[in-house]
Amino acid sequence: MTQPLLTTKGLSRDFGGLRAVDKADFTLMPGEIRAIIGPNGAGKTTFVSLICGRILPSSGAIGFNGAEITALPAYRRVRLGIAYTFQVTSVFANLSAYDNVALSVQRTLTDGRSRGAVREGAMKALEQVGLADRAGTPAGQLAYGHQRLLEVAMGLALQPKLLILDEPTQGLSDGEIEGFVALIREIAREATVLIIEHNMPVVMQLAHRITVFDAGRIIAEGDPAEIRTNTQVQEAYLGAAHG
Amino acid sequence: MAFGPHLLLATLEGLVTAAVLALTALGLSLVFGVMRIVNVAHGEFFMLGAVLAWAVATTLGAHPAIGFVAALVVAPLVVGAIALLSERLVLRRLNYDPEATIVATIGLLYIIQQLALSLYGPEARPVTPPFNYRVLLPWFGYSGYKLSIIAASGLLLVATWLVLTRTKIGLVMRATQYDREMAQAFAIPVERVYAGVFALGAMLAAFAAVLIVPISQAHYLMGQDPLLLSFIVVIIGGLGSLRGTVLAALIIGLSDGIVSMFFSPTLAKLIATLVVAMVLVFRPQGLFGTVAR
Amino acid sequence: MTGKGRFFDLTNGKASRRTVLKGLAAGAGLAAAPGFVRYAQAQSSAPIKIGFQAHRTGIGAAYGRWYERTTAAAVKAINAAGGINGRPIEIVVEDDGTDAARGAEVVAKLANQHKVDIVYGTLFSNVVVGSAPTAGELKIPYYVVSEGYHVASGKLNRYVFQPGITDVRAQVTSVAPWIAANAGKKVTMIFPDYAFGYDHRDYLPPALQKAGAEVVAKIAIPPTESSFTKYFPQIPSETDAIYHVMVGPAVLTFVKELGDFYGSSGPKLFGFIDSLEAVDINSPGLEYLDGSHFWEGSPRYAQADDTEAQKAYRAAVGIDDNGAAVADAKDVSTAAHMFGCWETLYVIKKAMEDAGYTGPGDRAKLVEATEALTEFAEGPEHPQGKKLFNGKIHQCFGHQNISKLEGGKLKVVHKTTIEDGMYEPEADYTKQSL
Amino acid sequence: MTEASTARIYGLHIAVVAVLFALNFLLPDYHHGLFARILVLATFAMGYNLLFGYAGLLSLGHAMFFAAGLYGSGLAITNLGFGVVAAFIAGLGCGALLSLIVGLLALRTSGVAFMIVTMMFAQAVLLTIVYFNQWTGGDQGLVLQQASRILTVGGASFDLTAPAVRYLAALALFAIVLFLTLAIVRSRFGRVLVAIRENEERTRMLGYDTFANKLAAVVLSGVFCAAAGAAYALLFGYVGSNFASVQYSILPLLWVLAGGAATTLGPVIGTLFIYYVTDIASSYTSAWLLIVGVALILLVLFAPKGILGAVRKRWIGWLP
Repeated sequence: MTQPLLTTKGLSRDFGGLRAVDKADFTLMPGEIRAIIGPNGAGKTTFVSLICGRILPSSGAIGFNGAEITALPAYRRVRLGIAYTFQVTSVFANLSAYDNVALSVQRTLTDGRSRGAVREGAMKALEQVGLADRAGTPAGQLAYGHQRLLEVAMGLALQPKLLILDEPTQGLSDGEIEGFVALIREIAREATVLIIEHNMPVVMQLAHRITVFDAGRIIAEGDPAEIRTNTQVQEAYLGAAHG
Repeated sequence: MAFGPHLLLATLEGLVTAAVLALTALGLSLVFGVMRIVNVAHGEFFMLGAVLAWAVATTLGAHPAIGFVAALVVAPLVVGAIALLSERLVLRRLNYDPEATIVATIGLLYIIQQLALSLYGPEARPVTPPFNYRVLLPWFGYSGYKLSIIAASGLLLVATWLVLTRTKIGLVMRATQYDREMAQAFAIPVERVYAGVFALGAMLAAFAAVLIVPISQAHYLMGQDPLLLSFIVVIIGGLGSLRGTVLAALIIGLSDGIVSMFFSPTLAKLIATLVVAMVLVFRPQGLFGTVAR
Repeated sequence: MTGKGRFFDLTNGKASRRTVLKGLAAGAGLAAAPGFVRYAQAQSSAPIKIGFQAHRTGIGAAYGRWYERTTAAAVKAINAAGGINGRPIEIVVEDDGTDAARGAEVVAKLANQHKVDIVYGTLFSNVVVGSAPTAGELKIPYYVVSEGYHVASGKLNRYVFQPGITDVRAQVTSVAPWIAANAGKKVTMIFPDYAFGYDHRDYLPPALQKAGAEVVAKIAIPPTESSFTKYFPQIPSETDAIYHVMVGPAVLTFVKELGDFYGSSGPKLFGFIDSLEAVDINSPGLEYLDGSHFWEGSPRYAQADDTEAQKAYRAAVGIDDNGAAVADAKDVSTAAHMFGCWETLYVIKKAMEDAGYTGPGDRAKLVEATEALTEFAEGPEHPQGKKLFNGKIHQCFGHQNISKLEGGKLKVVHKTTIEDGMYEPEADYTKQSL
Repeated sequence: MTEASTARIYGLHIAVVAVLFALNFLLPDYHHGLFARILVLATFAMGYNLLFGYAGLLSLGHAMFFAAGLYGSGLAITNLGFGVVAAFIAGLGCGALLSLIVGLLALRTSGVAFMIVTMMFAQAVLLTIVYFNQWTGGDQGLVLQQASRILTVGGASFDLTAPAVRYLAALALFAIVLFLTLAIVRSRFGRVLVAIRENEERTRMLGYDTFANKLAAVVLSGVFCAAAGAAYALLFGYVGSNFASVQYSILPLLWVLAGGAATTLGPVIGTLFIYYVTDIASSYTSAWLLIVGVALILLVLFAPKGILGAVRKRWIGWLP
């Protein structure tokens, strides 16, 4: 049996008196497309933020690719191969699309290495998301959908082992979503994908497995068919909808 | 002097410094907290308040107490009007862009300083305190007026706190501080709030200056030090936190007073500066947790 | 405010316009290679241009204003009597903002752009020290009226002179015996922690010791301090006299707080009037100074035994018997220092006439002629009194006054001899090349 | 970046330096001397711009780095008898050390807190200079004698007090720092600094150690400013505590904002602009502060991104 790519054990995080993530045990196998779903405020974004190191856990442990990364700063995790794309688009608006992606490809003296063909890597990522013809455009002037794609390209250009996408289809048109789903499938051939998503059709099309969060806890996990029929999940969603 | 009385004196001096600081920082805290701009000319509004206090007291020529009370009313009003004018003419047109505001307020600083120099002159001029009373302790004497500044500062702080927490104006200001866009969405006239806050901040500075001028003097370059110290107080205290502002003023005032007991004056200043800098370095979020950005 | 500085404003305005026209002409021709711009002002009737490095803004502005007025009065008097070698003096004023860096630029601007013959008039010692290298490099004589012990110390260069005012080291040395005899044997010094204070810190203790007294504590107050009470406990209780030289706008606070602290039971006070120049001695808060003593270079208040020269000088500068502007009794002068401007201009006149000065080409001759001076007699040109001049250290020495504050006026109670302040010279500028 | 734009950019910068070189022979004496001073202070402004303009860190304490170079080289000459080159290096060393310490501490904060902390460290440096006045001369400062300001390289010696030598030395320093700045901002490191300025969190999530990058920027900026300070001491012969005061922390900010933050040539243009407005105004009226104040407000109203920022926006988009 292959090693899991990512594991969390008893992972928790408190904000003041509020427990945003509560003893999450989680395992992700290489090559998977995993979706995380759950009502608003269920702790999904906090959970992936703990994984990528944007915030540090109150307790628990995280392992990645066989190594313990619980206390590792975020930038070190990125270098190990965990890429995160933001929920709210946060491209560098004043830099060109090319420069945005080039930042992912390059490293500097203070950042471990200084080699490799930046141009080649950056253009490859832009081509993959279909933005090669807009390389020179300032990112802030791109259409919203294109900014989302640029965001993904920045993640891709890091050549991650694990790509975490936080609500990537939010605000996209139906046509754009279709292209997006195809793009994710293509990415998944080389990287493991962890995706937080509200759009259920997208989740059902893409995900090999689905993890469901509610009130900071993992309440269910399984393939799309199992989750669809899980009563606890239905309750969580209905309860949230009514609460 | 024995240690006990020396400590008492240092503490009293620290308290007066803290009271003065809290007052001068109050206006800055509002402007800085609500508008998120660095008003480099804030110290000049303070200076204007002191200079106007001298002008009012001298023009009236009546009993010092009358001149003083008149100055307490007139100086803040004039300074507030000047601030309002500069907000309308300059800051609003800059859309409160942080960097542009710094340059513009440096320009304002030069203009106000030059006007004070040309119209008021380069001399330091005193204003007679409304009353002269020397508190006689067994070991040393102390100015009664200085003690009254502590009380006045306390009163003003409480009044500001009440306005901020108990009135609609305060609510509107806090809402604007919290989230400008959101405030706009709730139909709060953000531009008018900004203009009002800017004028109010300047008025508080002027008011503080009138209180302080009897124990220092009016001089056209007096604005710089209060400005720098106020910034320090506001940052250490945490943005928009009145409690924090008061506590930070106390820390800075008392450390300044008590450190001066043990070292030669310049070394004491040096150490007190580093102590406060370290507080900021190791509690960058301020004492009350509001992140200053 | 009538008449104040009008003379200057006109002069200055004229000079500026001319400069601008010159600049335009030079720009248009673009033949402005450095060699071409240097034309000598050869005509014998052309004015002698004296560049005045003035503190119009910044912390020295209160002094600067009176330095300008005294200069204007002296220039008027000199020109009315035929000028220097038959040529009138023209003053070109540039503001240095009381800033050392700007000071150096101003010296260069006066020398290279305004083409002045010499530079003159600086007070604040940081500006003097900051400007001196530039004056030395441009080889332009630089006559300061600063009283700091910087020229005489030999730290500057051969082009810098202080011929119109006694330096602080000599002042301090000459008043020390009086302090020891009259104020007390145990003295605590309170002084600003910057250059002006250091001259006091370094030269009072040895002078007092020679006179049989001692300094029991030295309290240096950091710059920009605005409250002083917290330092008063550092004054030893055995102190007989407090020697204070608090300079800066905070002096009133200092006196007020001292009064609150001690009440009527404190040590005696001896101060340098520098702190209270341009400040009305009867200001609220200064009551505590009543009965205390001050050093004064030249007395602020008219004295019963004033010479005719002193009276004429006061009238020419426009100060009344209380040392305030004739036109505005609230506008108090810096009488203890500004006489130095008057006297320095007369020294310049004398040196230029001795040197047969005709233009910038004679600057080296002017330096040597100034160094050759030895003595200035009391009279209309030197109303403060007789001076001895040491050409090796470029410094003059004169009488000092000790005045008592009583009845709202400063009355001179003791006049030191010139010899009281003399010290062994530590330098010899004449050995430097020109 | 295309090859053509690279050539264009370097061409422009070489042309600027060439014009400044030609001015050595054309300027009248006074302006010649003033330009030498401005070139040194523009170097100070470029150092400031690297941190403020590119990395987006607003410091109000850069006077301390200038002062570190100034006193480092000045005291090395007066107290240790160093030669010109050794003294200059001593100045750089002091700047590097101070900026490393300040960076390590101050970078724990951000935004306005960073501004205040740097200001307070600068205040501490100023008080240190005053406290050790036996060596530093306090506010009055020190004069470096002409004899100690002669640069000997190989067999040749250059008197740094001679106007042309001084101008060319100032220009050499300016040109070196200008091209270093240009190389930095066009490098990967420069791109990372801009990214940090634009969005630090995002930059971190691309795998960058933003703290280390910012620290590198603080140290580079500190060393550039110290180089300007050391050059000031050696070229103009005066070392004084005025240069450590808060005024000299605000000035580079003003020069950079006036010229255009995050432009390579903005600092020198801003320094020239402010210097000449001040100089011309002060020869017309004693109320020159008023004119400077009005000029600043007009500038910020009509060119809020500075002179070069406005030029870049309207006409020449490729300006670095």
